[in-house]
Amino acid sequence: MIDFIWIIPLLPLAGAAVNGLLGKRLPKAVISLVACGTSGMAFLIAIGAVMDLLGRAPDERHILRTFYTWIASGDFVARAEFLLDPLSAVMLLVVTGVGFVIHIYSIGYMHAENGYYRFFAYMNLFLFSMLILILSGNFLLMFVGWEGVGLCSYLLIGYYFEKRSAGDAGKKAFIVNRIGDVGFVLGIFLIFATFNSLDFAEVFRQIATETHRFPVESGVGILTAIGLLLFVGATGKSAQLPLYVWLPDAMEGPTPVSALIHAATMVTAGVYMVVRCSPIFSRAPIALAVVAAIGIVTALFAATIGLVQSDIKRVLAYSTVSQLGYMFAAAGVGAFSAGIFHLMTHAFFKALLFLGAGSVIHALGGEQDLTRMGGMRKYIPVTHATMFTAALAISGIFPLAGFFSKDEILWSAWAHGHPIVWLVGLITAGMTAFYMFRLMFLAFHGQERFSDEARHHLHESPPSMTMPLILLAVLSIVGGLVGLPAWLNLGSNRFFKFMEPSLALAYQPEHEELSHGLELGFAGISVLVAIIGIWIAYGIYVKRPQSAEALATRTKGLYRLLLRKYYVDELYDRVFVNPTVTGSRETLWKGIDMQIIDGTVNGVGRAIMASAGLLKGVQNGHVRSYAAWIFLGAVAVLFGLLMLR
Amino acid sequence: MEKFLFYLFGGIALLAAINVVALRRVFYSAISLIICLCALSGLYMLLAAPFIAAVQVIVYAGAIMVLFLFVIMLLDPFSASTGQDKKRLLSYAAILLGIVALSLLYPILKAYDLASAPRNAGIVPGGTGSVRHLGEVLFNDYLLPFEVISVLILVAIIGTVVLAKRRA
Amino acid sequence: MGIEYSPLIPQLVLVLAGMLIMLLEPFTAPERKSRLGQIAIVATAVAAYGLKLQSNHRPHAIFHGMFLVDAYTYFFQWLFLVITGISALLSMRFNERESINRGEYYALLLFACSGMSLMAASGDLILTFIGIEILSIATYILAGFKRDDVRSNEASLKYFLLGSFATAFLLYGIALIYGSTGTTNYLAIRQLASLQGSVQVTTLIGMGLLLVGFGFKVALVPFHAWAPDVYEGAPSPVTAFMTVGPKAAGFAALVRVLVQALPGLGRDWTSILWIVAILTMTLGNVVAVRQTNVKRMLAYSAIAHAGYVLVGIVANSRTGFGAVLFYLVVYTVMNLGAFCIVVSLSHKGDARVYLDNYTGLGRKAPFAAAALSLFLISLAGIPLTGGFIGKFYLFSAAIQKGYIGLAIIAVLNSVLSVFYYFRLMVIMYMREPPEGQPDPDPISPPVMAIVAIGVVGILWLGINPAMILNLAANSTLP
Amino acid sequence: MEIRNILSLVTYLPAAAAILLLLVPRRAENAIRRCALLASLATFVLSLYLAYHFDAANGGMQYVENVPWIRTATYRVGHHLGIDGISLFLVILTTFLTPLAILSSWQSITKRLKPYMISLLVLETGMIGVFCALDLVLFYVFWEVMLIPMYFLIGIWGGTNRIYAAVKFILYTMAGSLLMLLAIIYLFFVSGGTTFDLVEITQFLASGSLQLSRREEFWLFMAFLVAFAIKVPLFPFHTWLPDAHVEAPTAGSVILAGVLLKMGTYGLLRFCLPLFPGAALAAAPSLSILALIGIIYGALVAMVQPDLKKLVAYSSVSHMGLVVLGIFAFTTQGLAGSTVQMLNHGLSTGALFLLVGMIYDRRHTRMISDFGGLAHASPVLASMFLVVTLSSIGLPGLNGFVGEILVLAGTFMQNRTYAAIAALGMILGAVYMLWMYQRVFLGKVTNPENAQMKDIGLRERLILLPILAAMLWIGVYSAPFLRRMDASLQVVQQRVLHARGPEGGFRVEQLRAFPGREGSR
Amino acid sequence: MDIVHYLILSALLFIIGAVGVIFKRNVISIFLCIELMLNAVNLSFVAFSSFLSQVHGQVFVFFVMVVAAAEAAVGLAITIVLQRNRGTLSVDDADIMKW
Repeated sequence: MIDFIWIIPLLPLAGAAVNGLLGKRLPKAVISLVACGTSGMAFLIAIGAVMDLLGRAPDERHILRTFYTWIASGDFVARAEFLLDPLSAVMLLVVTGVGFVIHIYSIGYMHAENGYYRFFAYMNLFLFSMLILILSGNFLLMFVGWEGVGLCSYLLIGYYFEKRSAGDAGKKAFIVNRIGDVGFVLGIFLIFATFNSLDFAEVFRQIATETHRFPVESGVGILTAIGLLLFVGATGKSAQLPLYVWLPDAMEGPTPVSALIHAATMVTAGVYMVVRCSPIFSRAPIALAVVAAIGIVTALFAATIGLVQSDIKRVLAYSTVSQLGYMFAAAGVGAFSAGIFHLMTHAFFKALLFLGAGSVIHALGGEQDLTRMGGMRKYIPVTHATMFTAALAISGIFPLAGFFSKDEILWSAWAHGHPIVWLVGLITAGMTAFYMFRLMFLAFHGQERFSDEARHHLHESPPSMTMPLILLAVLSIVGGLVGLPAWLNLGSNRFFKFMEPSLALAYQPEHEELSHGLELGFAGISVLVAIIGIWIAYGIYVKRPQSAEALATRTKGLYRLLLRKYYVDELYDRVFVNPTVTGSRETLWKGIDMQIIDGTVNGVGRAIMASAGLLKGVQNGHVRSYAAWIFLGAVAVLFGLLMLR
Repeated sequence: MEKFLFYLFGGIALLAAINVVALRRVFYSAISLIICLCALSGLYMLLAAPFIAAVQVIVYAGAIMVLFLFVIMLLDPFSASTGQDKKRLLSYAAILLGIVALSLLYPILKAYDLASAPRNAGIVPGGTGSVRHLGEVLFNDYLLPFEVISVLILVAIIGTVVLAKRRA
Repeated sequence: MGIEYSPLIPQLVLVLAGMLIMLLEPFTAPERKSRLGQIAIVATAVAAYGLKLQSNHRPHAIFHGMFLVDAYTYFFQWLFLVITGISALLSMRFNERESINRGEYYALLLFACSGMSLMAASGDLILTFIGIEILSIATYILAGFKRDDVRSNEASLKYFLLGSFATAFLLYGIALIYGSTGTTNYLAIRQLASLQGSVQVTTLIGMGLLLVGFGFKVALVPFHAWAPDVYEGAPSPVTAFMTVGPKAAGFAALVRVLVQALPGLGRDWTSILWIVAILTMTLGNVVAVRQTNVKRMLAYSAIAHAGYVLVGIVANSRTGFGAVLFYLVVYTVMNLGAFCIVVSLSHKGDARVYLDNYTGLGRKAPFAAAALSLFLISLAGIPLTGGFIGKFYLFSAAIQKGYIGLAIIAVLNSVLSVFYYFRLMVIMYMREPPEGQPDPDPISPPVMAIVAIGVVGILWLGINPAMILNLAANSTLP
Repeated sequence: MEIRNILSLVTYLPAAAAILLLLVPRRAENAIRRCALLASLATFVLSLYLAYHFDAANGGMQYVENVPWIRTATYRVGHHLGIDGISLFLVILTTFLTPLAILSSWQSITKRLKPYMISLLVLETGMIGVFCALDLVLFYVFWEVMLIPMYFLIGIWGGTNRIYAAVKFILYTMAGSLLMLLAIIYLFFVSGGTTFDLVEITQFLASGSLQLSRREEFWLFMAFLVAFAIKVPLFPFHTWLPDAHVEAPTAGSVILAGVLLKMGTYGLLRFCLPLFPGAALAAAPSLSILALIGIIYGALVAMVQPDLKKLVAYSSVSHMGLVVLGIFAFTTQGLAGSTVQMLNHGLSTGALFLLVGMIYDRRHTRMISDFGGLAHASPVLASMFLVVTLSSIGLPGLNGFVGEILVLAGTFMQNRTYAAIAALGMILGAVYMLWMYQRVFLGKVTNPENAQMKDIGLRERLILLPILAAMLWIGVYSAPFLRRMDASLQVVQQRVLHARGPEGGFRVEQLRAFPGREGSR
Repeated sequence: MDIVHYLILSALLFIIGAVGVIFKRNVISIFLCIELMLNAVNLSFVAFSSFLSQVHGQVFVFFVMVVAAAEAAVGLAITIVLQRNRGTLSVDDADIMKW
């Protein structure tokens, strides 16, 4: 099966091609079949390939398949090659699996849309790009996928292109991503300059074997520089500070898109990349510290904003930013596996949350404002139940998936000597529980605040939508079980074990072994914090609904600050966007280009014209002055002859 | 004596030349020029070129200048240039230029060294004025120009006829 | 007597034909005067045949060193005969239209041609002077040939007054040279100058005054002022003749004087002509930019081209003089070609020679517009036309001798010239013609044929120039 | 099958067809169109022969034809044609774009069709000639001759302000190229006055039998440079470009952007570097900075353009700046990237102009503010436009990326700051292109005229599809292209690197050795 | 007497003539000035001829005279046409064509 991994990305590509080129003339059923069929097939083959991988000895779980040489210029060689190892295997399953599920969901969700074929073509194209990203065996090919998913994100965010905000959001996503990509590209160049190669295998081999060239750096060395540049790319793609701004806006896209791209898969690419480059990062403590710091700060920062948002999808978006922050924090403290683990569980429950939110929105006929919901529990029970599971999972309630992965991160932070990361993470966890349940309560409990019109067609979603919900709910419940922590004494952590070959080349610093009891205690604390968060939400939004407003008025300044998202968008507009546009128009174009440069050019022309006018005047038509010119000329010639001699 | 005659004829020529320019009426200018030409003829005598001196009086002053006078009389006798000279500046410039030109030429001509001027062909030991010598040179060395200049005269005749002939 | 007359056969043919025309003139009915023009054309052809008969003589002088028979003379005589023939051809219909079709016109053209030939062939300052005078007086009259037309008359007057003025300078120059060398024969002057070692200052001054005279003839700045006015006012075919014939003759005589008589003063005249070249090119081109009358624009362009030719003279090398010869051929073809069309398109009274009259010509007279464009492109010096090869040759001569600055100024001038040449093309092709503009008259077949030959010629000179290049190079003075 | 004189055939076939067209009566418009298309297609097919039989391992000239042209006592000008890996694809690009340009004018050109087609075909000959000529004078001849048809294309079939644009175009380019002519002549004399042959002169220089003083070399380099910099156009010589582009008819813009601009960078590679490597080395820092300014400046100014064509024009300034940057990095990747980027820019900008032309044909405006929501009425147009946009901003998988990444990598090897600044161009490129795309195609239909806009038809699809296919090909599988360029570029690179020792004012040794090996700078 | 005197006199006459050409407005006056210039040159020719003991210089004077006569004839014809067409003899009035 492993020899067929090239088919995995090609299937969705074929789907995209069929739907994109012919979709306009195809019936919807065929379109759905093509789209879901290709992604489903890809999932199946992926399972087969991973099974194959599992069938091999751990140290042979590194399979590289080269197809052809894509770019070759001197040593700058990039081949079309796929790498399957545990890390990409996990990603492969998540991407194809969740992707497939969301495709199914979309059949129902998008059934009324005009650009049905277009949607599925983009979705398939996205899967293709994402698969290229995760399967790539070298940096440049990875970058292909990296930008490809950005493109699909752009296309899908702007799916409702007649909406101005959608167009804006898509563009913003692409551009902000591009900023990160520049960092990534420069990182790639620095890698090439340093290792003379672009292949993961070769680069990591050099790092691991030539220790004299690449020691663990105490200061800012070449690896740190590479790491930081790559991380810039990651902040863009994975919506970390300061480049997170595009993700909340990206919610303009259809909800399945938010679930697939902006929750489960694409945004995690940054994490994947950092983990993939663990040999580099692990030897660059400063880079790692930056990763951790940015991650955890982003986690807290986004969580605070999430506390007060009223758009259901935006809450989830900030939540995603926040959870991604966790993942980076994990990587930053050296717990690469934990990061990937959280990535996986997060994919399940966050996709579920989004799809659930989609179901809610669908039920209300497009309403996204939490303040216009309430009491929906009885109308859409399946959605409620599954979302509730997911909310518990993300809050980190034992024994749901989120608990295991988040706890692993927090514990690693403490264990690897980063108590501040742990503390902030803990606070954030509390906030997470709060805003998730705030969302749940506002949507499903309390008064029914939606309009009569909305009530009119309030209905539970079709099975094509609820089935994926249920499936994901199951995964959210059991997904954590592949990585049981040591203190449960239920056998070793299989997930980590599985991941080990991929991280083998990373530098493993020695850590003090801490007791399982302590770990258990910490787990208890985090669950407690989550419960407190839920309890507060319950207190405010269920027990005394009016208190929310009171609280808001009491902390007016802070509330507004959070509501307006710390004014970051405004700041960016004012500092970067507006001066650039105005400066370009007024100074560069109208000033330098039109006046100075073109002015000079035309000025030469005008000067010639003017001097022509002047010299024409000499030709005044009078014989006598002509004679004078001749006489003058004669004198001048004589004078010149005498002088020049 | 020679010196005196030089200065006499030279002075007359110079004065007449200035008059040509200075006098306002064309007729007087023409008369001045005739005087000037005659004075030059005198100088040619001094320079031992009697034949040229004679031709100068007969042909130049006698024929060409008379033609001028005819035309002057024909067109507008005694006509003075009417009105103000709108290009007065030009006149001053001309005078200035003249002075500059003179100051350029003067030292050079002054430095003209006769001794260094080569005398190769056609040296006539016993003076240059005789018609015989003149004729010999003209019809030997300068035969071609002599023939060719007839074409020039032909052209001038044709031209004059073409231009000045009354319309048929 | 060993006087050799055969090299003078073309001259004799021309002069005798001129006389024949004058003899026949009274007996020719007014509407049949073009016959006289045909006689003139035949005369040039016969003269050319006579030229061909005695072409393979080694270089020598006849008439006591007055008349030099060499490849240079031969080359220019060919050129002048062609110019004269075409001018006569071009004139016939024009003269009929303007009611100035008279035998004298053609006779004068032939005499002018003989004058030009003398200028090129002359080995003595006196003969050169007489040649110039024959040419000048003939052209004074030709310029004023439309005697009822104030413009023509004014052109004639200006040309005559200034021409005589300049002639006086030339003559004074001859006098001074004679005074300091004792001779007017080129070869003798040269021998003496080299014998003497240091040249008398009066020779230098004499040369300077010669330059004034020749400079006037070929319209170098600042002796150019007559040119635009005279070119504008003269009957168009005469203008066509004047922009190429006397100019080429002036250069022919100038080069001969400089190379054969005054090579010892090479440093002096190059340094003066260097400046004059720059002034001439620049002024010609700059002022041409603002012209609205095509004839006048071509007049300024002619001034500019004199400047380019001067570049080759300044180089003062075999390459340079070869380039001058070649360029004069090219220039003749393209300028005469352009004038053929301008003349053919003009209306009675030399009307419709303004830029505006050319609006939309590309549609109304596609062949004329295309041919004119080609000539303009050539004048601008764009490759695949003779103009390019000519300029290339000239500039490379300058560069070979290290006159980089001059070459740079020359090319910048070329850029400038593109502006006004191409503006005419803009007007012909890129502007829509206004309503109700009369269509141009069809071009007469013989002129059409000449233009076609010109088109082919200019392309031939641009694409396969080797033959004429070699001819020019072999015809240069030693 | 071997075709003799294949290069002459490819070069002169269009011109021959143009002469034949002269004989076709003016009224037979369809015949004229078909003839022109057929001729250009035939040329294209012939040019494929060049690629097919090209020997990638050979860095020298191939398909060489060398016959004397002008032979006089003083001058020897040869009709010397030949192509190497650098020119091969540019020739093909030319022959590829010309039929498309002809096809694009199928209906939009109604007046004076015959001269139009003749101009296009003559132009094609000129362009191919420029890329094939190996004799300096011959090169110059093609270089100039090509200006005339372009001048007419802009001036006759252009927009409202066409005359100004045409005149500006021709004066600007002439000013530069005439100085080059002087340099060519100088080079001729300084190399012994025997040959104008590029190959021979390069050999003289390489073998040391001809040595230029540093001053000479510098000024000669500058003279060539100015000609090429104007053509590229390198900041600040770019202001003719927006005018020319805006006013030119679609086909004119396509050819102008697609091929003509490449002549500048091609000239740098073909002449400036091999002939004057020392001066090139010395000038590299300043030129790189100009190129950088061009990249950023072009992008920023493009961003705020109200006119679609102007926007694309300024984007060309930005993209071509990248090409120059790559060339003057003198690294393998930089040179290869630049060469590829020339093709890419030809394809993507050519396609952009075609698309803008299609929109213009329908709406008779190019003002971005007049549009909005075009994707509703013309989804196919919108999606094709999107693909081209993406190619232009260097999305991986499309052609633009390959060139861009190689140039940046090559520059990075040479100077990291330059590369970092140039990489900003990637961002800005996305900004202005996507913003433009959004304003034109996305959003609601605000202008009712846009609602009825017809989508593109079969002919237009046929024009665009080959370009899109080529874009995809280069994007996905660029190795065949790179492989054919490699040897020739190496020749150029070696010439530069061995030109002068460390005293050259430019750190040559830094280029020779791989920077990473000795540890970081 | 020294030749230099003759030469300087000749130069003086020449310059006076040249200045006169610019100075005078009447066409015929201008002719007269040009004639004056030619005569000045003649003086030089004769002086050189005499002091160099050569006849050549005097031969030139003949030619110059012929030329002067021819010019005078043509010039006066042109003047007559001018007078006929315009009724003026002032060169300042002949300025239709300029710039």
